[in-house]
Amino acid sequence: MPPLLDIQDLRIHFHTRDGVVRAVDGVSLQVEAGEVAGIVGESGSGKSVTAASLLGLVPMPPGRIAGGRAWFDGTDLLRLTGRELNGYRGKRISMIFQDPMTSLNPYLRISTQLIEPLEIHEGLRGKRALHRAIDALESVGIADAAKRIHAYPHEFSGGMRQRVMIAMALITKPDLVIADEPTTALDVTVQKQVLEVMRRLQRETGTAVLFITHDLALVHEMCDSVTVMYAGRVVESASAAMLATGPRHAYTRGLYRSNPAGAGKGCALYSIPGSPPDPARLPGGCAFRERNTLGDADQCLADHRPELVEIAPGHHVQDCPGCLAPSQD
Amino acid sequence: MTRVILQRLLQGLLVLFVLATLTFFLVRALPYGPFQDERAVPSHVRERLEQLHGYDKPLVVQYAMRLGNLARGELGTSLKVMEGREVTAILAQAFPVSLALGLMAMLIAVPVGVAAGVIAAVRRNRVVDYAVMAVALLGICLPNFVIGPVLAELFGRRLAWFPVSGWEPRDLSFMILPAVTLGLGSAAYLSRLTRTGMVEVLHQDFIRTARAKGQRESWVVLRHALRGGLIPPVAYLGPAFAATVSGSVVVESIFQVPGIGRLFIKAIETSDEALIMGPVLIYGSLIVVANFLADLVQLWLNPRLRSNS
Amino acid sequence: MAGCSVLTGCRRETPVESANREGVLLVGNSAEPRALDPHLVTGVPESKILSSVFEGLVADHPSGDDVMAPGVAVRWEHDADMKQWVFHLRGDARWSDGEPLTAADFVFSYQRMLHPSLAAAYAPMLYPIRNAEAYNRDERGRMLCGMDPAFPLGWDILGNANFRGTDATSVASPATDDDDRTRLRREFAAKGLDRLDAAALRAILDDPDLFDWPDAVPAAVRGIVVGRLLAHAEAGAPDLFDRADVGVRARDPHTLEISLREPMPYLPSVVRHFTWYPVPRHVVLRHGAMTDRFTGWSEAGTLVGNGPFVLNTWRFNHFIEVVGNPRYWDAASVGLKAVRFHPIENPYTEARSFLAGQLHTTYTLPPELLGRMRERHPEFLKVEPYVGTAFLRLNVNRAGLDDPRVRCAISLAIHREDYCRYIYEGYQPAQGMTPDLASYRGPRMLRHDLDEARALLADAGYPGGAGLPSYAILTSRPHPVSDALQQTLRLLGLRVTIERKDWGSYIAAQQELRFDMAIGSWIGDYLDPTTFLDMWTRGNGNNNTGWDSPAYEALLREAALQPDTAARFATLVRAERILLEEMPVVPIAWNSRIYLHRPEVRGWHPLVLDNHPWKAVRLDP
Amino acid sequence: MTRPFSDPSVSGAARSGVADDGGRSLWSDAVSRLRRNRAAMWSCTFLTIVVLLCFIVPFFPIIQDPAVQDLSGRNASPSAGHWMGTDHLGRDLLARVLHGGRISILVGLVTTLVSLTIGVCIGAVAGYAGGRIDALLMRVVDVLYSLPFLIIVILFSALAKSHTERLTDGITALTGWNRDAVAPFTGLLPLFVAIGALSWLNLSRIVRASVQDLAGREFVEAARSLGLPHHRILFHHILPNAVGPIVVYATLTIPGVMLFEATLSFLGMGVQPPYSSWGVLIKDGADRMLSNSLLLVFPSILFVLTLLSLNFLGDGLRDALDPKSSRD
Repeated sequence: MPPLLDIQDLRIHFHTRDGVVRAVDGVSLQVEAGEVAGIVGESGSGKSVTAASLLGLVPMPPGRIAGGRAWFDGTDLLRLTGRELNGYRGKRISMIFQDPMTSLNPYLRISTQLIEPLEIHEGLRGKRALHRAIDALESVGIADAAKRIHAYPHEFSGGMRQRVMIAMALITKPDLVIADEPTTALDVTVQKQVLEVMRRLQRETGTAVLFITHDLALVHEMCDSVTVMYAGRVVESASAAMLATGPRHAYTRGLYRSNPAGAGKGCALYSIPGSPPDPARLPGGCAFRERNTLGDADQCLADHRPELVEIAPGHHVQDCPGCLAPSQD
Repeated sequence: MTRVILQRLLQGLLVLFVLATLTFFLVRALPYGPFQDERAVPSHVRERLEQLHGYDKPLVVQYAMRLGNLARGELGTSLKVMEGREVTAILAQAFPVSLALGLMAMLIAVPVGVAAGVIAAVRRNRVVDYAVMAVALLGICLPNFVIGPVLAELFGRRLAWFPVSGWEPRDLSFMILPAVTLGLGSAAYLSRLTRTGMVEVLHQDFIRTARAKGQRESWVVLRHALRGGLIPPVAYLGPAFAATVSGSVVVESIFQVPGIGRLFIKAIETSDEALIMGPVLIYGSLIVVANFLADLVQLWLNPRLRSNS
Repeated sequence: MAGCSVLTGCRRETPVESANREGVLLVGNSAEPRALDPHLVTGVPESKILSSVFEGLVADHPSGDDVMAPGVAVRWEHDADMKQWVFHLRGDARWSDGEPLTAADFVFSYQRMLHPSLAAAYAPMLYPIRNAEAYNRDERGRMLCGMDPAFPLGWDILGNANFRGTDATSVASPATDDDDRTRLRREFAAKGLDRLDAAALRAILDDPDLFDWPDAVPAAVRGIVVGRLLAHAEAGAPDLFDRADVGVRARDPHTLEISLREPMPYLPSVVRHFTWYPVPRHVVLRHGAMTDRFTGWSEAGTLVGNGPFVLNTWRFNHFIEVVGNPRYWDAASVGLKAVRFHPIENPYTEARSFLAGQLHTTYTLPPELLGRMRERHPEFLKVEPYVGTAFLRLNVNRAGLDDPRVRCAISLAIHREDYCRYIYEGYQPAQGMTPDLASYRGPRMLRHDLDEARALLADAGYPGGAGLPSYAILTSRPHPVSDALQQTLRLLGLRVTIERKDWGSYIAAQQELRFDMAIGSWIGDYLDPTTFLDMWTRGNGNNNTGWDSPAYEALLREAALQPDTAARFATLVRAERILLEEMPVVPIAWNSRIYLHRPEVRGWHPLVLDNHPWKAVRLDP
Repeated sequence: MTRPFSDPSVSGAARSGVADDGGRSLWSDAVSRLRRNRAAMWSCTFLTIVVLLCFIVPFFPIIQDPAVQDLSGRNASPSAGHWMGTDHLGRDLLARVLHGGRISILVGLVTTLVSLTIGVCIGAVAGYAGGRIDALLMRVVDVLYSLPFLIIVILFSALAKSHTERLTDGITALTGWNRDAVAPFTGLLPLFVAIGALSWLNLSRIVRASVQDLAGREFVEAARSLGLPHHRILFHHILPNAVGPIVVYATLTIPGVMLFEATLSFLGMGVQPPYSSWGVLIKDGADRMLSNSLLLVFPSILFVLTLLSLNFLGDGLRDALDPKSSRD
């Protein structure tokens, strides 16, 4: 059965005054129907741009699709016109954004914003649409939704607003929901509740989710498969379980090492030195060379870029010897 | 809500009081009295006139009498510009003209300004944007007493599309040139403010959310962005009306529009105190009302303000 | 407006074209009239409108300046020494509301105009009438005592008493007086007997010392004077019009007799001025007392007149429309259906409106546009001589300007032909103070000679202007003549600056002699040289030069007593010669009236007084 | 809060840029941004040229005396002798435009300074003090804000103008300078006072907003905890940070004030002869448009270009000093 979403060698470049920024530089990724696929990486690794480009939400200019395909249920999203893409947006694929405080229109009531997808895609109006919206609110756990639906966003807390975003995304029963760091802006306790709601609804509706985060713990909690991105490219991808037990790429291993939850009491915390390279001036060979302390930096490729290879069934990793070399200690 | 209205009413009265006092003493401080004339007015006649109009009483008494009359709504009689005529009668004929011109100017300025601003914001950094902004900048920098005569010369005399001066209440063609001259400055300001407001809003996250819902671009702009984008220009509506009202003083003299602006200038030249006081109070109350309306629209636009006001 | 809609913007019918069809004359009239009561206004724009709704004893002639056309009076005659005039009124004269117009209306009008409590600014225009001035200035002492033949003391002596009030500070007060008496004494002296109220008069009657009298007035006479004044005050200051025996009387409903204080052969020309128009007695009194100011009788809808037209609409600052008056005695010869006066102050806007087809005739034309109009639209341009002179007033009290030689040097330095070619475009170089009026030709004494001017200056002790202070030319609006004069006087070595003041301060500064030089002009009221010469007499409100010459005033008085016009003009020429030799005021140019005028307006001829009778005007495109 | 992804380049480049050549103060950062703004740079050069032309060149013989009249050479078209031709009195138009420019710019600058000082003080005190004082000051501003601005200024200048004579005498008596030196300034004083006294309203609101915002910041509490007196905190810590909006507003006030002076001159209430300003020249030009349109064209072009460049400079400064708010 072909995957629901099949991204092949996606390349998105931004033409700015400081030169061409290759934010997404050859990303391939598959999401099966009903699967929760995770994308993890530091900020600036291109994970959000990848997600946004699927729905054409990257402003062109300065952005430009430099190459690649994004097959979704048989059609390449990248080649659709604005009008055709609108048919998919909010109907077949919907998105949940990071900051609930700014993602809802402060000047419109919650009801209006919830009903809008129904108006656009199902031509529903008035009473019937309102009931669907109230049901959606109740499904995300908002008490006496019937009264509160007519309130304005500023009358809701951060957590409740994110629930509204979730309700809005699921109200048209899409096939795929892209969640771009949905809980990063929330404090921990509320984060738990929102993730709980997402997991419950995902199971009930069987919707595929593309979960984007920089928090490794979350990935393992939510996702079936994980793709690690660095400097606009995929460095490693595998099922969640495989990755947890045997990360091979130096960057992935570094991520796991620097996760505070994993470290025992009293021993020094490890963090990957330096910061990600400037996407406008990417190095020729392996992008992780300067920061590779867990592998063997000298062996990192310098002349050509490493490619993804399948070292085990369902487990791909960049074939850079330096990064694959085991750590000395 | 009523508390706000009451508070605004009080402030309005305070404004009118300040205006009345300021005008009274400023005019009285002018060195030449209203009773001088081109031909020498015999001294016994001037004494009689001063006695008749209470100019011989001490200043404070005159001021108190003046405030008393104003409180009762009597604006007094003009002493020079239209000697002996009740100011209320003069203004009754002149004020509707100025109001019509002012409203016509705003009717031209607001839609044109806002539309230009929205188009410029949507087509940001493209030819349309630069063109609109350049015209807007010109509109701000060109004084109305240059635009007026140029328009009059071009459209009035050469092309004879519109009359060059004068006024026919029911005939719109007389209003076009003065209203355009008067409204151009405000239209320019409004377009710049709308553009800034719209650009600001179009960058907000909820616009991206709206697009993610599959909403058509035109709806995204008009339904989602416009309400937020209008806040800066609406804040300017009050001062825009004030500028239009003040500007009418100049435009009315260029196009011979029989409004209170022209009356005001003539009254100043002859220190005709009652006829200065009338327009000043009218201008003042118009501006107080305009500011209040602008705030109401602001409240309607922005629910966040409504909840805590 | 008929014709295509505004949006398509195709060529619309201009107001002039539709007005031609309807027989309506569109007149640019400069300023919005302040009122339409002939007794309370002074401006030229008002006079234009008043001459359409009222008609005086004598009417203007469409083409002859000095032709006295019959008005309300069919004919008039005078006695040998031209002091007693009799006007025979038209039997069928009617007001526009049908009421008969009689001599009583004229007597009422002149009494109202002269009445002290009406405070009419233009009352002095009627001073030629016998005792008019005494009545207008409410000189009670003179009227109650001076004019009473049986009074024990002649006015020649009694008249020196302090009736009109003196400068309070100059009143000496004996040491013995306590504060109250000093204050009272000063107050009474400041007001003068004529203006004292009953209480003050009673106080003086009880304590004569409170008021200073000249010694020539015996105590008994003082008592009688104060007694009469007290009786008059206690009777509520009744009207003294009859007591003053003012020289105007209605012999019968259709015969008006006017007695003058001195012979005036040019009275018919003077009575054409709007201050001599009759006002409808019954309408004025219906709206209030005779002396109530601005009672609304002269508003649209209530104004009743006796002219060829009647007031129909008055929209402030927009237009005034007068329509034909069916009850006018000469209604048949009126060629227009209506006249519409547009108050357009800005001359450039007025020119633009005319060229855009919105006016038949304009009030004026900006000088800069004269050249262009001569090239482009000669058929519209009108340049006609006008009864006015532009001049430079000099303050003779100022150092340097007190010397006639310096003043004459200034006059010689001005090249009047150049000024008329570049600044006062269309005007005639002035050859004297009085322009050529009817048969009067003033002394031709003004010429340009820079060397003689410099010689005169040196002769006066200021070689090359050395020793003269710097002067300021006062002007009310930025007119190029002040810049030109600045440069001309600089050639003489005089340091001159320009000082512009707004209208009110400009007038006040001249009246209080707080200036060095001032740009000024004067428009004559009637067709006689005295309108230009009388003003330079001592104490005249429009003199403002601080100059006076007994010889000059003697000649004026002598001329006033000469019935024969030719002899009178000769005396006036001698008087003007003195004026131009002393040169307190430097005439620069004789006005021309420059305006735009459509050829289809007929019955409109050049007139020096520019008082075109509206009834003679026709429109045939 | 990460920046909306629409402009990813900024986060990467900016951070790395800062790291390598040591810290760059806010000012040098702003200046470099300003230098990149072509429109602002062109405006700067144009403004310096105009100021040089108006203030320095007239002292050199190449420009003729604006007061000299040549009645025969009236309304001459531009020629070698008169680059801009002559006006209706034969005076050299170029000289008059430059002299007029000097007064217009002078009026613009001085009046803006007057309104700046008043606006900044009242805004700062209101913003910093807060509470009743702030409420009171802002009510005053609201009341003044709804006055018919042009009307009051006309009254003010009519009054001040008629008393300048006494003022000039007073000053000459007091200081002993000769009258001709004092006259121009007292002549223009009513304009400075009239416009300046009423044009600080917007600025006071802007300053109040930024001071209020800054006053809430931690570094102010830190300063207060060190026991610094209020005025020191206000003028040494808060105001320098608020200088961004102030400078921006100042550059945008100058054109507004110059436009205002021109309107007053049009109504005959502004600059009085023998001094002239662009406003006076434009009015004369507009009146005489039928006979010689150049009288309107040249002063208008110079006046509008100056206003345009001031506006561009203002926008450029705002973008440079306050990048977040106006990224467009």
